[in-house]
Amino acid sequence: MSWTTADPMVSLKDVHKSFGELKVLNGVSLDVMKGDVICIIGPSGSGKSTLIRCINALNDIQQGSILVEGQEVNDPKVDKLELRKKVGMVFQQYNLFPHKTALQNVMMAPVRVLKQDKVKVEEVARALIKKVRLEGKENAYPGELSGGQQQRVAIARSLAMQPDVILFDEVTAALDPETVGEVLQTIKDLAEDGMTCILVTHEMAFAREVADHIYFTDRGVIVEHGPPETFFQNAQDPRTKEFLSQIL
Amino acid sequence: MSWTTADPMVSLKDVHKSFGELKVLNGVSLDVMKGDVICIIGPSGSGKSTLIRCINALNDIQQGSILVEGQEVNDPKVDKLELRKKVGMVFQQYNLFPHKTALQNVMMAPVRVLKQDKVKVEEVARALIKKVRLEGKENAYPGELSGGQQQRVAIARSLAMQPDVILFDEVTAALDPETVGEVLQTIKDLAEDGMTCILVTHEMAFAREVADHIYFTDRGVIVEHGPPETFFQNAQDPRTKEFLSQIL
Amino acid sequence: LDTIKERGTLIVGTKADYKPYGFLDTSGAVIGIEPDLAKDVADKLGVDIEFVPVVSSNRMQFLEQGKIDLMIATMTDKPDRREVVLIPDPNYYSSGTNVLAPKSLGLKEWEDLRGKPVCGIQGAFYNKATSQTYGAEIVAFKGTAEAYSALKGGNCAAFVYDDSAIVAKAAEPEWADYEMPLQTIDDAPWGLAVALGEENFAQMMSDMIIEWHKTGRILELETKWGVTNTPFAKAMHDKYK
Amino acid sequence: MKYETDLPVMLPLKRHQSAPFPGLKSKHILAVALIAIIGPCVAFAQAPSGQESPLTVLLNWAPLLLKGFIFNLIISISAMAFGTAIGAILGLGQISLIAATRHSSWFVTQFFRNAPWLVLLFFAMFLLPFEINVLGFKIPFPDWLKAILGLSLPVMANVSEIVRGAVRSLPSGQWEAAESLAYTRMQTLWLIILPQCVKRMLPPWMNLYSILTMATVLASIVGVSEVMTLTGQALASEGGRPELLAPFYGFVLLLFFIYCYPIARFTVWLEKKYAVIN
Amino acid sequence: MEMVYEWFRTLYQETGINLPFLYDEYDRNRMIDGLFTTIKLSLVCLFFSIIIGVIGAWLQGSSFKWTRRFVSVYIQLFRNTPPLVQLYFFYFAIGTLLPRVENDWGGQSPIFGSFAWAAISLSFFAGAFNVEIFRSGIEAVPKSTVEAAEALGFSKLQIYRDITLPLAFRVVLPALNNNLVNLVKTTTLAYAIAVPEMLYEANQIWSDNVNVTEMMVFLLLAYFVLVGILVSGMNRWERAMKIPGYG
Ligand SMILES: Nc1ncnc2c1ncn2[C@@H]1O[C@H](COP(=O)(O)OP(=O)(O)OP(=O)(O)O)[C@@H](O)[C@H]1O
Ligand SMILES: Nc1ncnc2c1ncn2[C@@H]1O[C@H](COP(=O)(O)OP(=O)(O)OP(=O)(O)O)[C@@H](O)[C@H]1O
Ligand SMILES: [Mg+2]
Ligand SMILES: [Mg+2]
Repeated sequence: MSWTTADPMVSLKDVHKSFGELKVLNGVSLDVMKGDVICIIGPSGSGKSTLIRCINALNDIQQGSILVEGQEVNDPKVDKLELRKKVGMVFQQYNLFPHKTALQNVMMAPVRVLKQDKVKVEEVARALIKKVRLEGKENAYPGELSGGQQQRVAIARSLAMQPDVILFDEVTAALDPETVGEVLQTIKDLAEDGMTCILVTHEMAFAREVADHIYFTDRGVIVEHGPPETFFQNAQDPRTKEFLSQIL
Repeated sequence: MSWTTADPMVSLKDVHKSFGELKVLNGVSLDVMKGDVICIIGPSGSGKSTLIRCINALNDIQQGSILVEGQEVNDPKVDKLELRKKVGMVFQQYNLFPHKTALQNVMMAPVRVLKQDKVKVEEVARALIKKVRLEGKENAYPGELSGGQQQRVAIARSLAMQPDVILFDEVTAALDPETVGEVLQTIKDLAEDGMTCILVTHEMAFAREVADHIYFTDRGVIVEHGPPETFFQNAQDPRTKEFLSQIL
Repeated sequence: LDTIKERGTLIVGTKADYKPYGFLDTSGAVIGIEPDLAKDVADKLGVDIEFVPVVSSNRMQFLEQGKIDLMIATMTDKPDRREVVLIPDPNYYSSGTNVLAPKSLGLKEWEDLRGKPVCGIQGAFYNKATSQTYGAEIVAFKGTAEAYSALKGGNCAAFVYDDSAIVAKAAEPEWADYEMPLQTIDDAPWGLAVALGEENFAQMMSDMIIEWHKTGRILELETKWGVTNTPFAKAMHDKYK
Repeated sequence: MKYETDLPVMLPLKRHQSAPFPGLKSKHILAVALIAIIGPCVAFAQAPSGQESPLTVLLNWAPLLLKGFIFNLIISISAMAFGTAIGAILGLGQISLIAATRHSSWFVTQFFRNAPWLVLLFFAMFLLPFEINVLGFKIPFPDWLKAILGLSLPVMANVSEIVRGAVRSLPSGQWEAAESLAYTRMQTLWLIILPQCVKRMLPPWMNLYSILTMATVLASIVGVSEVMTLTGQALASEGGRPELLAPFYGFVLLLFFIYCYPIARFTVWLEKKYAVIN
Repeated sequence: MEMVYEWFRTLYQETGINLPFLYDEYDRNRMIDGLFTTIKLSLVCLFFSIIIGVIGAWLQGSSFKWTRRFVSVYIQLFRNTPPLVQLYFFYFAIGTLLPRVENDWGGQSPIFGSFAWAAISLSFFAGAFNVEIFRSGIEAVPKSTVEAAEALGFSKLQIYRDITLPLAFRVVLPALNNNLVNLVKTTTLAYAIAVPEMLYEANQIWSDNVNVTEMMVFLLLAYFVLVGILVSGMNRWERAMKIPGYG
């Protein structure tokens, strides 16, 4: 039973996860097809970050299954490195390597992890930096870049690994309002290029514009989901309604 | 030529001050009469703090004169301690003494510096703490108080020296929005009691309400000044206009 | 001398790390040949005795300072020292410089030491001679314990030291594989000393030393502390007999 | 304008607050003591028959060595007291307003901080007179006193730096607030600054004490009768038997460990405690 | 050069200030050897103590309880006992327990001489401090930065080598430099086991020439300069290692 592009790229089935006593995910199921852009929204502490981290095996799960390209993530035997080559991740706090320039940040993983040729990687990296509109900042250190610029370098760094799917965890939450736009634009470009994206975000307008499907989580379960139009206009569940009324 | 209460309490004439190469004050003149409340506003780096620190002789000046109750501040022969007994100061960062309780913070200077009787000072100090609405917090250490509470202790500490004029340097800038109000109320009470106050602030609404006169500084000069109504409604100088348009 | 009698105690400076001439017992008391000699002096004077451990670098200053009344501390009698302290004649003991070396090394002459590491004691006057004249590489330690360990540990080929101590050492069973193979050099007498100006005391000590030689006290003590009788002690005994 | 960063890595080093010595308890000290006893046992195996076992020999000497160790402690406490007193003055000199005082205090501090302890000890040993004349009285300068002086030199320099560092570490707002309340400089220093510094100075000061205690054995090199000297003399008295070295030096190590380890634990505890409050 | 030597000889004759290592060739060679030994010993110890620090910090972060314990015991033992006694213990006690090798003068000598033992002992001593220093640096590296590397597929070792260590290193540089300066000062202890370093040679010279005062002053100055050079070098290094945009 090998995976084909017709199967879901990422598929969660009845995922349970707790930190000690605290149950964070209580049976989450969702499917993401190739090229899909899905947004996960929900109140703080509802388990969004945990969900997304589980997909990248940064957290393990207690029950259920997570398949990425048909492969079980939570299997202790699975090659985590192989998995992570397929799945990119961008964090809220950018987490660039402060001792490396923007270019080096982008180049490092392909060179070190994928053992690709340095010259070729550099070419690709420069192209990516251009793509996130940071020409001229190649040799700047993260400390010399604004938050929005850092976040775009982080996105380029993820892209350099040529992942099949990218996870974004509230990537604009730590940014000042002026630079949020730049980063969202970059993500939008990606989505339009057909990249499979899973986004956790609080930017409702953006979610509405870019998402193919929206999931609303609360207390570790998916309360409601649907395409943006129906979701925002016809929310059924009272919790969703309340949340939307606060946010919008 | 002795000073009378009809003369300005604080009088600056053509004050110049630079830090090395950097010119921070370029000829500032202003007069403050007894009982006046004046507010100094202006963009960051325009020299507001420096101005106010010069009045308290925390910085020296290169040119011009600063008179407090008719006495030249910048004269090396002047008794700085005598001057500082007349001039109180409250800082943005409260600067309470962390190893002393609120009450001790207030009592210390009168007892140690003015050599007043401890019992009487304690009475006054308790009254002052009550005045800044902190009854019951007498024995709390600064670390146990919120920012707003600390700032009010700092004000009480200044008042305990019975100064003739108090300088406030952005005393609410480091506070969270909820506690700003408490501190502003305290200052308003003071102003209403007839205390001479020189305030640096970014709280326009407050300045409008409490000030007798408003000064706008930019790049080390006073660009414009006037009573609040005219100042806020009829600003003439383009820089003032721009600043007000951004802030309001 | 009067002050000693008045005080009722004789304060003597001796070595504390120089077995068998002066060393510690487990209670911290100083014992050995020299302390025994000092006790004789105290007995003669009819006073108590107190020992102050000294090292080569401070022993003469202690005497000058009046911190000790008498110094019997393996000090080689040298003219320049006689300028600083009063050394009564005759000498009570003597030793020269020699080396302790493993028998397997087969040393024959001092020249054989050239280029080899040789243990020594820091501050000993023969270090420079050994290294400059015979080309040995001196590895100097603070005390004898370290030097003996270094020798046994093979860190040096030989240990250059006072011959009398070496004789005693080589006699011990665990040092059976070691020998004192060379001709003793720099043989020089030891002098005990009192402070300058203490003529009476010095006179008394002269008499005591002659007495010690005459009665064979030195030889007796050598035997008591496990040293084979040295030629100097024998010669002096014969001389004064 | 600094960009927001969650990278404490680039901020000044904060004392790490994790468990200082993870999982190290008194039972581990016992294990250490055990090793010190195994040492002699290993040595015992080599001891030629007919001699006392190294363990017995060590036990015979132990009381004397302990006495010597107490002497080490006396030296350390005296040198600490002395060095702290002078060092505090020197440290205050370093923050003096008078440029000459400040610079000379700084120079003295740096000079003695850069010099190795052992060299300073030699320096005191050989260059101080054996006695000094004060008003016709001869005050003798015994070796142990010189050792104390020699060891208090580096202590002084380090205390000076500790004082300066602690004063510097206080926010300048404290000085300014006091100044604006008309405190004199002296009052500011004694009432406001120094009381706050004591807490900050305590951990590095105790650390220094620990280092000093361990440095007292250096006095053996210059012939003071402390524990290492006595150990050497004891070994000499036992005829320089090589198999005795491990147990004897092991014993000295153990003595110091038992004394210094609790101090280190306490220091870390203090550091943590104050780190939370401030 | 000769003129300088002569000048110092004259200085001695006329003022009694005796600096034999400046005019006497034998003493000069001794002093120069001493200086080089001090430098060599310092460099060797610097190198190994850093290696020990890096490995120790890594082991202390390991998931095996016993390696962590072992490292802790090592640190506490070496931190809380006098380095001089450690030196004696290594040189005399451990040294004699190790196997011997045949040497060129036909005897049996230990595999390690006094220099080697001084290097070993002092490296372990300074290393114990370095482990703690590196450990605190590693803890200062944000977990999220490590996670980012993990998410990029870096292996554990790669993360330690490429991310954690370089960052930790910069954080701890001031503390590390401080410790290394102390280490250089501590090399004087090697004197006690007759490593012919500067203090030892100076001692030999003053024993032979009875010029303690001059030698003492010279020694103090020499160390002042040596340590001063080291400190300024370290400061320069600190500045060079600073990442643009931070601190
Ligand atoms: N490593 C952890 N150990 C223990 N509890 C954790 C851990 N990580 C997260 N949690 C808890 O799990 C719950 C869900 O956290 P999560 O970060 O997934 O929420 P979130 O939906 O991303 O919230 P936010 O919008 O604030 O980022 C929270 O209550 C959180 O405190
Ligand atoms: N001690 C100092 N040394 C050198 N430059 C200084 C010093 N204090 C202030 N400056 C400089 O003087 C200028 C004016 O500073 P000042 O603090 O008076 O501005 P401000 O109007 O109070 O600004 P803000 O609103 O940000 O507090 C700034 O450019 C500042 O960098
Ligand atoms: Mg989250
Ligand atoms: Mg300001």
